[in-house]
Amino acid sequence: MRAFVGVAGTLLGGAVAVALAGTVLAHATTAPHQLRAQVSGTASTPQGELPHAFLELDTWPDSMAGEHGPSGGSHPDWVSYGPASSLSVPAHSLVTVTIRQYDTGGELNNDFFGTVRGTVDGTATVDGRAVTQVDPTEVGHTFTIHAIPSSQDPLFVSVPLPAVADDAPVLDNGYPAPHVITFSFITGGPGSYVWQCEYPCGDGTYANFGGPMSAQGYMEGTLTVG
Amino acid sequence: MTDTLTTAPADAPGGPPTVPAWKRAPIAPILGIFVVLCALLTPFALFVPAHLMGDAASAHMRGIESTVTAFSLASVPVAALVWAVTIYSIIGWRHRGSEPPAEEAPPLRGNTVVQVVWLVLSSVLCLFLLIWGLAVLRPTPSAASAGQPLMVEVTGQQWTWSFGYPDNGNATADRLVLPVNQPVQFRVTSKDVIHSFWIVQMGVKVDANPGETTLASVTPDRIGTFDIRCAELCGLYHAYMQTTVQVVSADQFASWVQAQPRATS
Amino acid sequence: MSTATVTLTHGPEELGEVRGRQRLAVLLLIAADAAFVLSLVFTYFYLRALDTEGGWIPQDGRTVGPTAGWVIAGVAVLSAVAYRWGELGIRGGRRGRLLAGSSAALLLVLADAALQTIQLGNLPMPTTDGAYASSFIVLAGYHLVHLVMTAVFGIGICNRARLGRFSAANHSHVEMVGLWWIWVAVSALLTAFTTSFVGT
Amino acid sequence: MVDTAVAETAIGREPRRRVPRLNVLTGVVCGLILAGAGWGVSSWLLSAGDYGADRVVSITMVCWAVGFLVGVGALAGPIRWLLGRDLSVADEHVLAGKDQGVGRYFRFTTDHKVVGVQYLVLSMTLFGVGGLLAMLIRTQLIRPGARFVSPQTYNTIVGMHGIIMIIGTIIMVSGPFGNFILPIMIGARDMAFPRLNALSFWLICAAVPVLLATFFFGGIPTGWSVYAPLSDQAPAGMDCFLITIIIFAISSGIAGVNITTTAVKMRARGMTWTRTPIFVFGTVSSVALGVIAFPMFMAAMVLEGLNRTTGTVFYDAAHGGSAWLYAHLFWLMGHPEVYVILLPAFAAVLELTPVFARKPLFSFLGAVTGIAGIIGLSMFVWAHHMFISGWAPALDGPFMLTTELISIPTGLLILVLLGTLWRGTVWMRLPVMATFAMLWNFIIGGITGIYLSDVPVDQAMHGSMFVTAHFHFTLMGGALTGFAGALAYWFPKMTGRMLDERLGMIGFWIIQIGFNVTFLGMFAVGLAGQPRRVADYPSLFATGNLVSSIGAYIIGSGALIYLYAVVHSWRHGRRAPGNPWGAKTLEWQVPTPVPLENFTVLPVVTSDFYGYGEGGSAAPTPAPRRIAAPVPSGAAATTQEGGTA
Repeated sequence: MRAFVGVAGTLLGGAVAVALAGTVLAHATTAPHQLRAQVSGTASTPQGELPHAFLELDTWPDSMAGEHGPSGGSHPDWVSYGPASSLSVPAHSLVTVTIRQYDTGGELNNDFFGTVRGTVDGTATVDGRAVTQVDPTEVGHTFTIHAIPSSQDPLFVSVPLPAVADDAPVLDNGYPAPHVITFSFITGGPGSYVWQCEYPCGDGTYANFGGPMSAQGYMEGTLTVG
Repeated sequence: MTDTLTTAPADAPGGPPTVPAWKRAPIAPILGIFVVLCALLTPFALFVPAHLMGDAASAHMRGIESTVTAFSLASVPVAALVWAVTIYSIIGWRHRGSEPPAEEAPPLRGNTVVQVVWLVLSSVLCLFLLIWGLAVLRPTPSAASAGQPLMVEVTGQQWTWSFGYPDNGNATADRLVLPVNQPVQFRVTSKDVIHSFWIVQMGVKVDANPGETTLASVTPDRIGTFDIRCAELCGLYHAYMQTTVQVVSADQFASWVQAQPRATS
Repeated sequence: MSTATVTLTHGPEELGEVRGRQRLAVLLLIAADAAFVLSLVFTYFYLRALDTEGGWIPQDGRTVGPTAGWVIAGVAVLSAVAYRWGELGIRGGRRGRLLAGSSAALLLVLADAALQTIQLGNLPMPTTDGAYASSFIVLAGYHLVHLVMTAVFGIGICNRARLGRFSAANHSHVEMVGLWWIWVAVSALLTAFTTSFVGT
Repeated sequence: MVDTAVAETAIGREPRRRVPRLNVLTGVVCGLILAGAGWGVSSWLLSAGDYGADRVVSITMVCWAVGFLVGVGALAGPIRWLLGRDLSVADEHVLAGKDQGVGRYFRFTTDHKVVGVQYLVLSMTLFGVGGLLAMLIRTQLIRPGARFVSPQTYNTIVGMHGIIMIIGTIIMVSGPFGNFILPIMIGARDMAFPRLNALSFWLICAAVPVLLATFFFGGIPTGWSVYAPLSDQAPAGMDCFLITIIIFAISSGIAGVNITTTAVKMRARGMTWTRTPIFVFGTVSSVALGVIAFPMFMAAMVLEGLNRTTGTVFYDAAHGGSAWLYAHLFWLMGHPEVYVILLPAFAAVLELTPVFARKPLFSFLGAVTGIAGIIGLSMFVWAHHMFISGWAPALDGPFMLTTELISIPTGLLILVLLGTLWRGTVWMRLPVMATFAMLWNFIIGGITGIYLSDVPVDQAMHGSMFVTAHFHFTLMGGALTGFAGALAYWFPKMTGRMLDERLGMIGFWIIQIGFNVTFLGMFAVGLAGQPRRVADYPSLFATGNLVSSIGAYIIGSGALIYLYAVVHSWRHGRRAPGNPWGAKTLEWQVPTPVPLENFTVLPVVTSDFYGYGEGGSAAPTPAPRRIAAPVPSGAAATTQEGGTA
């Protein structure tokens, strides 16, 4: 009997330890909130009449704006997407994303990401002008969606966001006047995807892909279609 | 292999002398277990690994699958022998109780014949493995003589693959499309850390190293969609560094590659 | 039973036995250190042979000549010789000679460390440019680490020699440090040899 | 050379002031103080620079380790040697923990038996932490698309699970049993260098908090193999990892030198090499291999640390470095290291099997040859980890050969086990269960290893879950199982109590069943093409992963039951007689608990220890034949002042 109680107690203790550690670790990195695309009306697309969803994002040269709070969280000097990194869009819809790009930039280490890919008719609109590619030496960030090929529908979208010139006028909020990039893509069935930046913007680390480039909530996040 | 074990000195009286050695315990029951295990393991070795590995999409992958099957079959008797003795020792030679058993067992301190046979057999198995491996590794003459292979540049970057077709006007794509029955040579490199370019169903795997270009070649021979995965932990989104390869007819490939964006440089 | 009992006195362990143990242990430690040094040598030659993207030599082409390395190795060898001279002295019971030899050796090691520091402080190439610079720095830097360790042992031996702790019959610590000293000299020569190969 | 052995001029001096009663608490306090000072100074001076964060973290961690060692009293001996004020005999006795009760387990105690128990508790603690992380990994992978933890956290968990288990398994046999049992087994009074012995343990204790700090400095995205240049990119957690490995490599080097010297030089009179127990061979060859292998690992880590803190470019291809260089240095250690883990555990099973089969070890020479063959070949197989790196395709064939050759000596060890069981009278006690489980698991691990040694098959399997399953079958199914057996076998001698067999059996077999379920599932998904170390996977692999996760929870339950059996028996178990198994090796001939210096009278060996059933020898008496006289006070002292005689 005593052995039984002891064993049961040990098993319980182990379960509690795993649960505690798991909860702590799971909560330590969960993104605070999800940004849902706003559906308004329908749009005619190559795939017929689909609901039209809108998503607005910003890319900041630091973390003072966006989801990390006004103090910038634990890494105020990291570049960051905002207002959230956990995105959600409806299935079987046309999703139009508008990104205000406040950051300067430089040369891509892979020209591949200088081309707009996966959007409706392969274009994006930069400050009102339709483009298919951006000068790979003047890219600020990219918005690149990809996924594990699985039973869910494939989705690959990559849009380069041109860099803001160093001498761009400064706005009231302290950031330079942004480039506004708009593009649309069509979602398939429900699924989970990830998105990230492919411009090496994690300064100071090897290949500039550390820091904000390797931490969810800054230059990458998740995209839930559903 | 089992028979050699009967040469162990049989100083303990077994059955009557008229019974041949292999019919006496423990040889006969161990042989029985051995046969049963072989009967169970052989179909497993024949079908299960190859089935799990899925349908191959290249001759190379078929070679790998038959290698796995062959090695599994070769190891069936080895595993069955070891496990037969193990199982029998649990059943046939057990002694329960809190007191140590008397020391009645034959004090075998080794048996030269058994050891030599064991060593020779394991060396022969080893040689078989080596020769088989080298034979599969040898480049197939058909691939070499099939003319100019299609060149594909594969670039790993955290955490996506990108593909370039230098022979087709520098077309670029985020997923791979290949013409069927056409030898392909991959020139694999990385922009940052080590990735590993793995086409699962074609048995192609080579690391994408920064600063180096590594080569791999294959001739896909089945139309369909197959998986490309990164096989070397490469950071945050390593799990998501996956895409597909579509093997299509030569005509479809030609029209597809025409439609792809060109490299900017 | 498989053991027989004898009335071995639970007495002092023989000096020779203890010395044998220490000797084996020091040799093993040297083997471990040699594995480390050889890893660095391997690093040097491997990167030199690969010359990835022509990045072995720094972009402005400036490198360290081999002469300084051999001078530094030479001083290390001299100090090992001086130590050995002192060690042979105590073998004959001459404590004064041990003190003189080990002090001279210690001074030479400190001088060598100074030379090595000066060399590392005045490199013609930046540390972040080229695999050559990195491989050179780590080899030379580890020689400096060796010298510091040797200096610590040397201080101990000098101090104990001063206090008269060693005799002709009992000087195993002197021998053990002597083995290490010789290895440091050998590894200095190895370093000088390795860094003599500059170009690809 | 800075050790106790001979206090050369201890004569005629007053007994000195006792060594201060430092313990683990003063160590922690001193470590924290020095770490704080290091952090303050370094962040004041360096944090603005290019590699600021890495420099500050590295310096802080080194300061902690040094402070901890100073505080725990590890440096007292060397400093007094430098000053020429050697420890007196009385000091040595205090250091050895004479008459100190439980407190000696929390001090820098030189008695090899104390160090052995310390190692045992440490390795089991590491298994606890590593196992907890394994549970989290399997929880994440229960189903595809699970977002239990973020990929970043997941990668850190995978890497930490790996390195904690690697460290835990490296020390699990040669630490506890190599320290506690081996010196008694060879008839010695202590290790060759008792202070180095304690130092090797406390170095690991200094390293463990550094390792755990990894979690708080951004983790490691690299797995335990920390491949460069991914490690160049990692957050400051990587610095903690590097410092840990450097400290651990020093510790293993010291322990290896110590154990090797003890076994080579301190065997009892008459214990020739052919009379030396096989466990001694296994342990010594393992730790001696480590002496050569770990410095290379350390070199790889030092170079990486320099990359991160000073901007050198060893692994940076853009500046003439090479990622392959890291792979070479790492695997030059990495493959011998698996034998460092495996051999002592295998040797422990070889040691206990004759005891329970009541038969001599079948082919002692074969066992020694097998161990020697594995050791010899293990230095020449590293490049099979690099078959697909594109490093040198022309060398694939030769390395395929060496790798396959290593199955021959390994097979010899299997033959030795089988031959020992052959027609024995197998006494079904808990320790010998490890023999059966190992024969099952290790065959699977070995055969799957042969697939991986084949270059074409490796093109399909490398970096997949198949590899993960394979090395768990060898390291967990083989080595950890051997550890469980060794623990059950030597538990009565180490703790003075019998291990609860009923609970032990239940726990042991639940672990084995769960283990096979887990990793057979993993073989399946590996064959189907699931990469290892992934935080998420396509739904194709859902079934296999679910099976693996269920199996993992079964292992967890079994491990907890086994743990309870150990802890409970340690406190409340039945008192053990001196020789409960009727074994013949020397450690069972001394009383339990073992007195401070093991033997009052040193034994002389006249035959080997496997003479079961030979020459009509009577059943061994459970009690030791020689009654050890109480240690006369002061008698032990004479060992320490040989030089003065």
